[in-house]
Amino acid sequence: MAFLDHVAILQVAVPLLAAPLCVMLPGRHLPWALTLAVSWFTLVCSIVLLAEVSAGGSIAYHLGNWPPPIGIEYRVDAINALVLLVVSGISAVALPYARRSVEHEIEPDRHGLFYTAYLLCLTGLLGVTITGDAFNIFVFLEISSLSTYVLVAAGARLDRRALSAAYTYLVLGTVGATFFVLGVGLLYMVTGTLNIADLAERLPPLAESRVVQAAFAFVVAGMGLKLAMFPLHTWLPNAYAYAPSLVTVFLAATATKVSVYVLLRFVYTVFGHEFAFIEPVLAWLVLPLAVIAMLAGSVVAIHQDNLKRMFAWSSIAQIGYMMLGLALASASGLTATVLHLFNHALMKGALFMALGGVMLRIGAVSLASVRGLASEMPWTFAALVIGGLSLIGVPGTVGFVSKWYLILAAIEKGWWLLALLIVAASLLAVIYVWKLVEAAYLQPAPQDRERVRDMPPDMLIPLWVLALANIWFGIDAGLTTSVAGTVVNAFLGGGS
Amino acid sequence: MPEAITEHYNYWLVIFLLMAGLFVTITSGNLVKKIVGLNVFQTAVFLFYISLAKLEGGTAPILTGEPERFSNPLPHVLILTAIVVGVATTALGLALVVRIRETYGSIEEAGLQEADRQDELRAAAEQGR
Amino acid sequence: MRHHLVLRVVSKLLIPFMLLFALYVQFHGDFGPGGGFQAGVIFAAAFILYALVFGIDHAREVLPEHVLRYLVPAGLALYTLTGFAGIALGGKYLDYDVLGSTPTAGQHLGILLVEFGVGVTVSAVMVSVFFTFAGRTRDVDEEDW
Amino acid sequence: MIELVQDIVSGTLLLAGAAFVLIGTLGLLRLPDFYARLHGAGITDTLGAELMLIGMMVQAGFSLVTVKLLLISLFVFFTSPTATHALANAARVTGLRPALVPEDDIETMRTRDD
Amino acid sequence: MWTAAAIALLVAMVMALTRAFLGPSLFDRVLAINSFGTKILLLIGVLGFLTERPEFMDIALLYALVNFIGTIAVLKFFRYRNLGLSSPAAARPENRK
Amino acid sequence: MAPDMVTVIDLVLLALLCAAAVALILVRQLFAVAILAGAFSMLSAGLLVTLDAVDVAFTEAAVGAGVSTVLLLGTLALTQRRSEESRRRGTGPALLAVVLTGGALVYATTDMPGFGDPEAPGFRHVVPEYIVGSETDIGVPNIVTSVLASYRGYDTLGEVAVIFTAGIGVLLLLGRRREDEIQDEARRSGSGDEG
Repeated sequence: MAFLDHVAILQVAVPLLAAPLCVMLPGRHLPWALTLAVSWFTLVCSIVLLAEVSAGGSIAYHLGNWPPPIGIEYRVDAINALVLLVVSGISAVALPYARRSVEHEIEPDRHGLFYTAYLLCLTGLLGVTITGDAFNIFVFLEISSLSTYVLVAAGARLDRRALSAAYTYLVLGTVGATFFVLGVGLLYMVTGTLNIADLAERLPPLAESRVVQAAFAFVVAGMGLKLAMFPLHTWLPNAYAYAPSLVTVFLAATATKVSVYVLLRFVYTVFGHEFAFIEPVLAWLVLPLAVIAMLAGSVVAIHQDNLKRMFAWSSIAQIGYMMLGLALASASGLTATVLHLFNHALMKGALFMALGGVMLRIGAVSLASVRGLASEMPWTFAALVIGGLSLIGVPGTVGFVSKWYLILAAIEKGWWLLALLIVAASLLAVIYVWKLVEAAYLQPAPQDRERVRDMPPDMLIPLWVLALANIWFGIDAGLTTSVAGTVVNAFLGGGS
Repeated sequence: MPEAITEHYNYWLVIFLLMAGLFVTITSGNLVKKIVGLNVFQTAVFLFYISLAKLEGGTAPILTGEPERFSNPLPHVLILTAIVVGVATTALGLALVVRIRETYGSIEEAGLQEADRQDELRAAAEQGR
Repeated sequence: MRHHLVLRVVSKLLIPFMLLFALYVQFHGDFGPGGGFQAGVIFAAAFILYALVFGIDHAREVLPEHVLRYLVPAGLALYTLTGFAGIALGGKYLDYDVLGSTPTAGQHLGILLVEFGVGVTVSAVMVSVFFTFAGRTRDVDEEDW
Repeated sequence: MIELVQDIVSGTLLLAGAAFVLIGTLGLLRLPDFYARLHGAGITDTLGAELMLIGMMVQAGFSLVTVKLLLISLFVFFTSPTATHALANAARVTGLRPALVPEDDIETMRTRDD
Repeated sequence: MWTAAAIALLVAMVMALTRAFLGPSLFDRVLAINSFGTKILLLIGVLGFLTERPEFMDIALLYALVNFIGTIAVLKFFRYRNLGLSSPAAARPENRK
Repeated sequence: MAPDMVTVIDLVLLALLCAAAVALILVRQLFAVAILAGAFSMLSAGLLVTLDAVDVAFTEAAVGAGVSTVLLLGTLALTQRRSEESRRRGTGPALLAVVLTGGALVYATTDMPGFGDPEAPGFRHVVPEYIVGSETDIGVPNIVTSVLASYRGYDTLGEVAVIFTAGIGVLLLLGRRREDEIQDEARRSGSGDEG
């Protein structure tokens, strides 16, 4: 069997096969090793896929050999190849890091189950990203969501609030998914198809239909819940704050990105942003909400004491940036969204990894508890600072690139105020990152805390891989912008 | 107008059901009841799908040899999948409720929020030392 | 439920029929309503009834947890592997045509395997979920009642 | 001819069953307390249901459907009374008091049984 | 004929559901729901004949077999406040685990 | 005559479902909630039969009668029976969200194909191929089975994965632990609570 012919399906089917195997594995190390191997395998797959589609073409894979509208099809183009790369890449980097962190945070006899849930989450996210079928998105979204609830709840060993966070997430996530299904059902009702490409072909004549309008509303609301779009974000801060470190790293870097991707896919491929009713929705609803998210998320983040929560709120603000780019519906705006999707994964991955290390060493991640810690864990905090700078958008980091495009998009439209607001939100980020830096570098360590060592190398290396990626892709943005360019062309050029 | 009623009565009742389910999910203060509300909400969506699959004068999509008009089998398949997802969510949600009851001693949302707030305060106090 | 003679007798009578019915649903799904999922649930329901009437410890003896631990993933693994079999035999993932000598025979075999996988995982999950819920006791707080 | 007889017989059975179901459920709704309502439910579950099922069997003639109906009626015949019995038992053990029986009589019932 | 039977069943279902809602005791609710299950079973049977697809009897058969479980679970729940144990003695803390 | 009766049954069952849903809003006792959920499931199974979705009805019946109620009761046994039903918080925004949802759907109904309309796109596109293909390609009389297991077999694979996830999740959350683990946790939470 030719590997290349089947990469698209192997990408999802291999982790899916690994999940049941993982439950049967005894001990703590074997499940981890299997998960690690599978993650790297998916990374290889997504690199192959990205290489194949980066020329601008797309790969289709017909499951069960049924032609598309009849069967389910996998379709990979530049945007989902990029998201696949983000998901599998973060997973591949996070897993070497995971071993110690999970050993510290999860009961020893639950590791097999924990890694199984993790594999299922990975499968779900990859499956959502790669599929070309609207209902299949729902199924895999639920695989990833259910496993996410479990993974978040696994943090209850250290803090019981993980349970209530997981519960809230479960209720809101299920409402979101059900809205999404309802939207897909409405679309099916008027088109008779579930295939995304087929939908895109059959929808334009129906643009006036109220059913299509309602379908759009439900898809946006459903995905809005899943991606924590302001004001549907209430589940996110606690879920990220009390989940085990590995889970926070993985989720913060990937889960919301996949939902953003689905929204992009629906707004730009399925509906097409030229639909008469979509433009006002983007301009008058999504855009203001995105701006509020940007500012409010940052302001709330400033007032947080728990660092994981601080960065969780900052995630809400960052999702605001992505939604802003989406709502601007211009070439530079979309470029910014696509870039930020990639870049935010890098920064949040690095930041939460560093915090996971702090958690491992001192068992808490509050501002007060990290006082003076930078001298004891220099490498960890150096990476943390790089991530923070990237979050602010300092030139030379990835954060700068995406914000640059965003501001460009605002100026192109002549909306100077919006550009100013983007800058203002970045300045707010300076405040909370500074609070962290001040505590870690400038304040003395509390007397009663024992001195700790820096993170072990197997955790530091993944952290620094991400931190350096933040700088690398900030200086040489060629690869990401070229992919983003292809995406934007596909969305805005051929989207009619 | 009567035309519109006879054509869509089914959908309207389903919509009412959906609203009732969503209302219970959002407003109920009890965690178990919230899950039941979620179930009602999902069932309404399932019924919506099945309603759109119904064909006037059609029968269940099982071939019997004679040519017949069948209701649309595709939504049936989708909803089979969705029901399974619903059951899975319910089971997981209830398991979470049990754990919450064991750790918090309450299954009321208000009690939970109160406990979370207490946790927060205690954590803050601990840091302030 | 030691004193419920009637209940025990009727349950003993009923359970074999439920299991039979589950098998019927599992393999008759091609012709009538039903299939792997429904069969799995009915099978699990029979087990749940057994556990309810005769106590969960007895039920655990019939279907020990370490067996369940393998049954839960086995069905899913069977399903995925059926998919891979399609690739191995030169088709696409989940392509049943290549499984048999003729496409229709392949389809039949594929559907049979897949439905069986669904049935196994569903029944094992349902039973183990019930065991987990029912096997967990808590101190009975009188004021809650 | 046979069909006519079939129709008449099954129709009669069905309607009789339906009448019993109605009466029984009316009892379930209107009777004063749980123990009295048990009787109403009993009529529905056994007499009403069985008659209706037999009516259906007559209608179906000799086929797989009849076999299934026969099984259904068998199961209903066994499970419904069992469930009702178990329920009544549980109610009594839990101490649910009949509305129409004086307090003293219940006490004597208790002491005699336990 | 089928129509009359169906109407009778629907009316009976309304009454049973009312009882289930009104209670007052929990046993009333369980009783009502148990008999409600029987009515649904009969209705599905009648529907099969009404639409001339009597092979849907499988669903009725399923209800005949499975409906019982809910009631037993309720009962067990009441007597022992637990679904798993076989006797109340086992619920005492010292006998657990 | 006969189809009309089916319509009547359909309407009555739907009305009963709505009544049950309203009852669910009103009822405070958790046990009654569980019972109503059972009734709800049975009603929807009956409704699904009238809508020709026998496979779905079968599933709903099996799940509702066999598993859901038992699970719900199991949860109540482990938690508590009576809902204290705290003061309803934020009914205003909730009502707004619910009305918006309902409003969007009612708005959409005005452009929907009629109920049972054979001209609806669902019957014109893709599905005819399933109906023919089920006989010629697959040879399975139950079209739902052939779509479920073959045409859209991949969705079903996802479905099994979902149920598997739930099983794993429940085990991870509630699974029995070895004795030393429980003690370990007790020590941990004990020190955490006093701090």
